[in-house]
Amino acid sequence: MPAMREFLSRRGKFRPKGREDETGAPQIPDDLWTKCPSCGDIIYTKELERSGQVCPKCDHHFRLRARERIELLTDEDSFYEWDIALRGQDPLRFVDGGGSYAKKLEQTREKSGEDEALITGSATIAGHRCALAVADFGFLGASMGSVFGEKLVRAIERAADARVPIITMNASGGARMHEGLLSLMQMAKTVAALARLGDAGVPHVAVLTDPCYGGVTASYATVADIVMAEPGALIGFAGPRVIEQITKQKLPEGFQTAEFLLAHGMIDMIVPRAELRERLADILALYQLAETVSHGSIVGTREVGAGRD
Amino acid sequence: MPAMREFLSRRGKFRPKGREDETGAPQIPDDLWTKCPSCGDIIYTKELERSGQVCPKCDHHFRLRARERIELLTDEDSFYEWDIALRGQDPLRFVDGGGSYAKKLEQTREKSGEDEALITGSATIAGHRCALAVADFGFLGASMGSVFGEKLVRAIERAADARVPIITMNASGGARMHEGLLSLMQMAKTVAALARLGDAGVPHVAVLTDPCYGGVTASYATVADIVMAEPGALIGFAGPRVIEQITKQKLPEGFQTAEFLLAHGMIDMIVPRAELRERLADILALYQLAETVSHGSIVGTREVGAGRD
Amino acid sequence: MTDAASAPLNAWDRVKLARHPERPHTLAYLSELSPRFVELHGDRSFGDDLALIGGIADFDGIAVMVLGHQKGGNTKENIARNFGMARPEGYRKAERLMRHAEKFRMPVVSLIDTPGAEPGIGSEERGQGTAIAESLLTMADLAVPTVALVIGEGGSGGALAIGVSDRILMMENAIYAVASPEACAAILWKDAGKAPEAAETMRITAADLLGLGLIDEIVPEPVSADEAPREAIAAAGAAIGRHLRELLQEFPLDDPAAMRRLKDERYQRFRRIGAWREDAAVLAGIANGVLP
Amino acid sequence: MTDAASAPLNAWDRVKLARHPERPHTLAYLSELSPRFVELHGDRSFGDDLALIGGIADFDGIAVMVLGHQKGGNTKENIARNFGMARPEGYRKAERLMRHAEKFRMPVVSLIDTPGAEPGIGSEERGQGTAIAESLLTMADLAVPTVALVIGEGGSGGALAIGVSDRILMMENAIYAVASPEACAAILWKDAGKAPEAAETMRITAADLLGLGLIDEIVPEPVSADEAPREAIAAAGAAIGRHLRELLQEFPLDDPAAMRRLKDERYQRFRRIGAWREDAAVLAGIANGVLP
Ligand SMILES: [Zn+2]
Ligand SMILES: [Zn+2]
Repeated sequence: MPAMREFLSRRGKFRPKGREDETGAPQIPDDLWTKCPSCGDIIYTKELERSGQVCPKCDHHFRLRARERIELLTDEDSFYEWDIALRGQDPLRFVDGGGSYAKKLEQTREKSGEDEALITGSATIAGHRCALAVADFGFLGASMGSVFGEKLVRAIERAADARVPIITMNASGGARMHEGLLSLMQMAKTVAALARLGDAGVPHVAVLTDPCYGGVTASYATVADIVMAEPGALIGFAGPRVIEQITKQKLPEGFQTAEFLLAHGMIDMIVPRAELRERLADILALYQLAETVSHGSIVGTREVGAGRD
Repeated sequence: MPAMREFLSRRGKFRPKGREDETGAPQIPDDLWTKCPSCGDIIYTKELERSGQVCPKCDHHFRLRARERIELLTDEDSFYEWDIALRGQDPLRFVDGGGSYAKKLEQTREKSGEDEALITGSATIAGHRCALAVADFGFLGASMGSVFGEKLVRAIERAADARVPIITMNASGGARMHEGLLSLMQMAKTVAALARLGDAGVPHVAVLTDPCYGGVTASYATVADIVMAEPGALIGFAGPRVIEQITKQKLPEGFQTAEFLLAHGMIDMIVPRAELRERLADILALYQLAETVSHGSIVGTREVGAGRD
Repeated sequence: MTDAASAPLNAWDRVKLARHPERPHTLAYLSELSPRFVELHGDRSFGDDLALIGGIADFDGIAVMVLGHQKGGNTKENIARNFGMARPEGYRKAERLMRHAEKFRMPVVSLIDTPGAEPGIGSEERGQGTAIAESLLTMADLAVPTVALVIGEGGSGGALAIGVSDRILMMENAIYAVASPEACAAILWKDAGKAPEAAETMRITAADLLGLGLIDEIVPEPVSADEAPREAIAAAGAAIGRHLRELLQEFPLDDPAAMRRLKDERYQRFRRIGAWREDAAVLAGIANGVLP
Repeated sequence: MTDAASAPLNAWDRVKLARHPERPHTLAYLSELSPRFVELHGDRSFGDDLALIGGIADFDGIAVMVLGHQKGGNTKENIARNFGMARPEGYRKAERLMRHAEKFRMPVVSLIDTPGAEPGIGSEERGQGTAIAESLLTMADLAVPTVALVIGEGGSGGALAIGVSDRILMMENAIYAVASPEACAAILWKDAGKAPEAAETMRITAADLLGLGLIDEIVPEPVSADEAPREAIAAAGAAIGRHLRELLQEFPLDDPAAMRRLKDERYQRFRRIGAWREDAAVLAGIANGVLP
C-alpha cells in the first residue's frame, strides 16, 4: 500500500506541541478558579481541565485551542503533524490602520505559538486511523487564508490517496481579509478537493465548534458526509450583529446555535465534548465495516437478540 | 436509426379520434353560450372554441379532454397513437357499492369514448418530433391504473430508444382505488422508467393541468426536467378538502394554484394555453441544439447585437 | 389477539393489528437488531423530520443505511413523531441518506410504517408531492441493494417513497395499501363506515399481496408483534439478513457491472407490475394497417 | 464618468462604477445576446429566488445554461430582486440548473453581479452557508465546460457560488472581493469610512486580479457599461463566445475522457491558488528526522 505509506511518511517526527508551548492569549486563565461565561459559576480550574473545559454546572463548552482538541480526541502519541514548514505570505502587500499583514502574521505566530490557523496530521482514534484538520481560533480567528487552504487540501488529498477518512474540526470568525480574493478562493479550492475525495468514496466528518462563521460555514465544513456540532456552538453564514444591523429585527432566541441548526435540518447531530471521541470511533468503525463488506467480506453471523437493549 | 424507425412504426395507422367521437360528459355544453365558472360571464361558445377554451374575460382555463389538447398542441396530422389495444383488467375482482370494477371500466369506456385515462403517441410540434402522453380527466378522473402506467412506460421507453423528448400533459384526481396496490406501484414503475430516460440524457417536459393530485403529483409528473403548469390549475399532493378536514385550518388564498407552486419553487413556469405550443417548440429547439453541439457541431457564428431587443 | 392461532384473520383484523399501539416501531427494531446505530438528521435545507428517521447501522456484520417511519409509543411521542406521517423534509432526508449509502456502498434497509405522508398546508407549500417523487426517483436508480420490510402500516405514496426496493417483505400482520380503507370507503361507498368492506376488496394483507406477486416474503408472526415484539423483530432480522446476504452475493458491491445488473433487475421488477391485456382484434387491425 | 479615457481610475472609482445603477444586469445581457432564452424557476423545495436567475439560452449557436445574479433597475425592481442578494433557495436553484446542464451537456455561463449572499434570519434558518457550499461542490465537479463573467459586483461567497468555472472573466469596471470594502474597513480600520483605502489594498479590480492570476481575461469597457451598455454587452458576448468555443474544441462534450480532463484541469486551476512558502530550515529538519 504505497498510498498508506505516504500517508504516514509525510509526518514531521516530533511530539505535538503541548499546551505549555502556547505563550499567548490562553482561553483559560492560569488561576485556581475560572468563571463560566454562561452560568457565571466559579469553577475550580483543575476540574475544568479534567472535564475537557466543559462547565460542570451548565454544560457550557469553553473554546479550545487546536492542540487541546487533538489531545482530547486522539490516541496517545498517535498524532503525526503534516506540513509544519508551510508559512503565510503577504501577496497583496496588504496594509491597514495597524500596519502590514506581513508584520501581523509574524506577531500572531509569536503570540499564538502556532504557525497558522489550521493544524493537520494523521492520528488514530480508538485505533481507527484518520486524517485530521483542526482549526485554531486563537490564530487570527481561524480565518481561512492561503496556508489554511493549502494545508487542508494536502490533508484531503492524502486522505483520498490512502483511503482514510478525514475529520475536520472547524471554527472560524470569517475571511482572511488580508489575503483578499486569494482567501475567498480557498472556499472553492477546499471544496474542489472534497469533490475528489467524494469521488474516491472516502468519508469526511466535520465537527463544528464555537464560533463557526463565514467562508468555512459556506464551504468545506457543511458539505461533509456527516456534520456534527458541539452543544451551544454558534454557527452561521453572516454574523448575528451584521444581521441585526441590516434587518433591524430582533434575533430569535437560540438563533444560530447548534440546536437551531439541528432543528433546521443542517447538521446530523449534536455531540457533547465528552462523547465526541466515542461517537467518532463508532462512525469510523461503521465506515470501515462498509469498506470491508464492499470488498466482499462479511464477518458477522446473525445472532438473534444480539442487540443493545 | 433503427430506434427511430421503431419509434414511428409502433403507431396505429388511423386518424386521431376527434371531439365528435366523444359521447359522454362533454366539458362544454353544446349550446350557443357557455357560462364561465370563474367570472360568471356568458361566453359565445364558438369564441371559447377559438380560444382553446380559455375565458376571454378572466383568462380561466377550462378543462380539456386529452384529444382536444393533442389537437391544440401538435402539427396537423402528425399524431400517431400508440398502444391502442391495451385494456384494463379487474385483477382484484374489486367490488364497491356500485358494483364491480370490470363493469365500471366497461361503462366508462362507453361514456368517455376512450379506452383508458392516458393517450400516448408520437407527434411533431412546430416540426420537432416528440413523444406525447396526455391524461384524460374524463376517464375515471385520470386515475393512474395499470394501463395508464403501462402506456406511459412504453412511451418513455420508446422516447429513450429513439432519443426523442417526451412531453407529458398531466391531470389526475388521485389513485385508481379499484386496482389497489397495483395502482400505487405505477408510481414506482413510471418513475423508474424516467430514471432510465434520464440516464440516456433524453428530456421530459411535464405540463400540469387542472386538477393534478395524488400519485401523479407524487411521481412522474413533478420529477420532469422542466415542469410547467397552466394558469390557475390546482395542483397538490393531498386534496384541499382532506387538508381542511384534518388540519381544521382555513386554507390560504390561492392555495395549490399553479401560481402558489411557482412561488414555492415547485414549477419552472406558468404558460397560458395560447402560448404553450410556441413555448414547447422553443424548449424542444434548445434541447435539439444541445444535442447537436454535444456531438461536435456548432452552427452559429457570433453576430454582435443579434439579440431579441 | 391470539385469534391468529384459532381462526383466520380477515383484512380488517389485520388493519387493527397493523395499527396496534403496542406494535414495535422502527427504533425498537434498531435497538434489538443493531449493536451500533448512528442516527443522521436533517434534510440540509429546511428541517429535520422525526416521523422518518435514518442512519447507519451495523446489521449483523453489514454496514447498512436504515430508513424508517417512526410512530410514537404514546400520545406525547406520537405528537413529536407526527403519528409517523412524514413531511417533505422527511423524504428529502431519506433521499440524502440514500445517496450517502450509495456513495459508501451500503445496502439500504427500509422499515415501512406510516398511515401516509402528512396532508397539511406546510407540507403542500414545501412540495410533498415533489419530495416523494424525488425519493422514488433516487431509490429506483440506486446502485446498492435495497430491502424493504413493511412492519406495520404501508400507507400509500408516503410508504412507497422508501419502498422501491430489490426485495419487499411484509410482516404477517402488516398491511400495504394505495389508500386507507377509510378513505377508500368514503370515496367509493360515500361512507367511511364501510372501511372493513373496503379493506377486504382492496387486497391489502401480506397474503393478498404475496398472491399478487407484489411482495417477496411474509415474515410470520405466530403471536402478533404487539404481544411478542422481540420474537417478531428477531424473525424480521433473520429475514432481512438472509435477503441482504443473497443480494450481496449475487451483486458484489465493488463490481460496477453487478450494480448495473442490480438496477436492471430492479427496473424489470417494477416494470412488470400491473394487470392489462391487449385486445387481439385491435392488434390484428394495427398489423393490417386498418382499424378493427 | 468618461474619466476612464483621461486619468486612470482607482479602486474606489471602480467600486462606484461596478455598482452604478445604470449598469446593465443579467437580463439585459440575455436579451441582447440570446435570441431564445427559457427561464427556469424554483429550487423544488422552498421557493423561487428572483435575485439569482437561470435558464437555457441559445448563445450564438450553443445551447447554454445561464446563471446570473439579477439586480433591479429601480427601487421597486430592486426590492423584488432583493438588490441582487440571493437567498439559499437561489443557490439551490443554481445547483439544480447546473445538474440540468450536466445531464443535457450544456456549458454553463455565469454572470456574477451581487453585493453578496443575503444576511438575514430566514436565510440562516434555511442554511445560507450550506446552500452556497453545495453549489460550490456541484460546480467544482461539473462535467461540462463553465465560463464565468463578473459583470458588476463580485461580492464574496455569494458571488463565488456560481463562479467555480473553467474560465473566469471580468468586465473592466467590475470588482471581485472577499468582502465589501466597507465591511473590511469597518473590521480592520474600525471605520467604514476608510472603504476607499480598503478597496485599494484589497486588490479587487480586474487589473489587480489578472495580475494575481485569478482571472483569465478583462473585457474592455472603453466607455463604461453604464454609459454604453450595448457595446459592453457585445464585447462580453464576444469574449464568452470565444472561450466557450475554445473549451468545446478542447473538451468535446460527448467524450467522457475529455470531461475527466476538463474536471482535472478545473481542479488544478483552483488547487494552485494561494500564496505560501515552505520554510527551508523546517523542511531540512523533517528530512533529517529532527525538529529544526
Ligand atoms: Zn456554566
Ligand atoms: Zn371567465
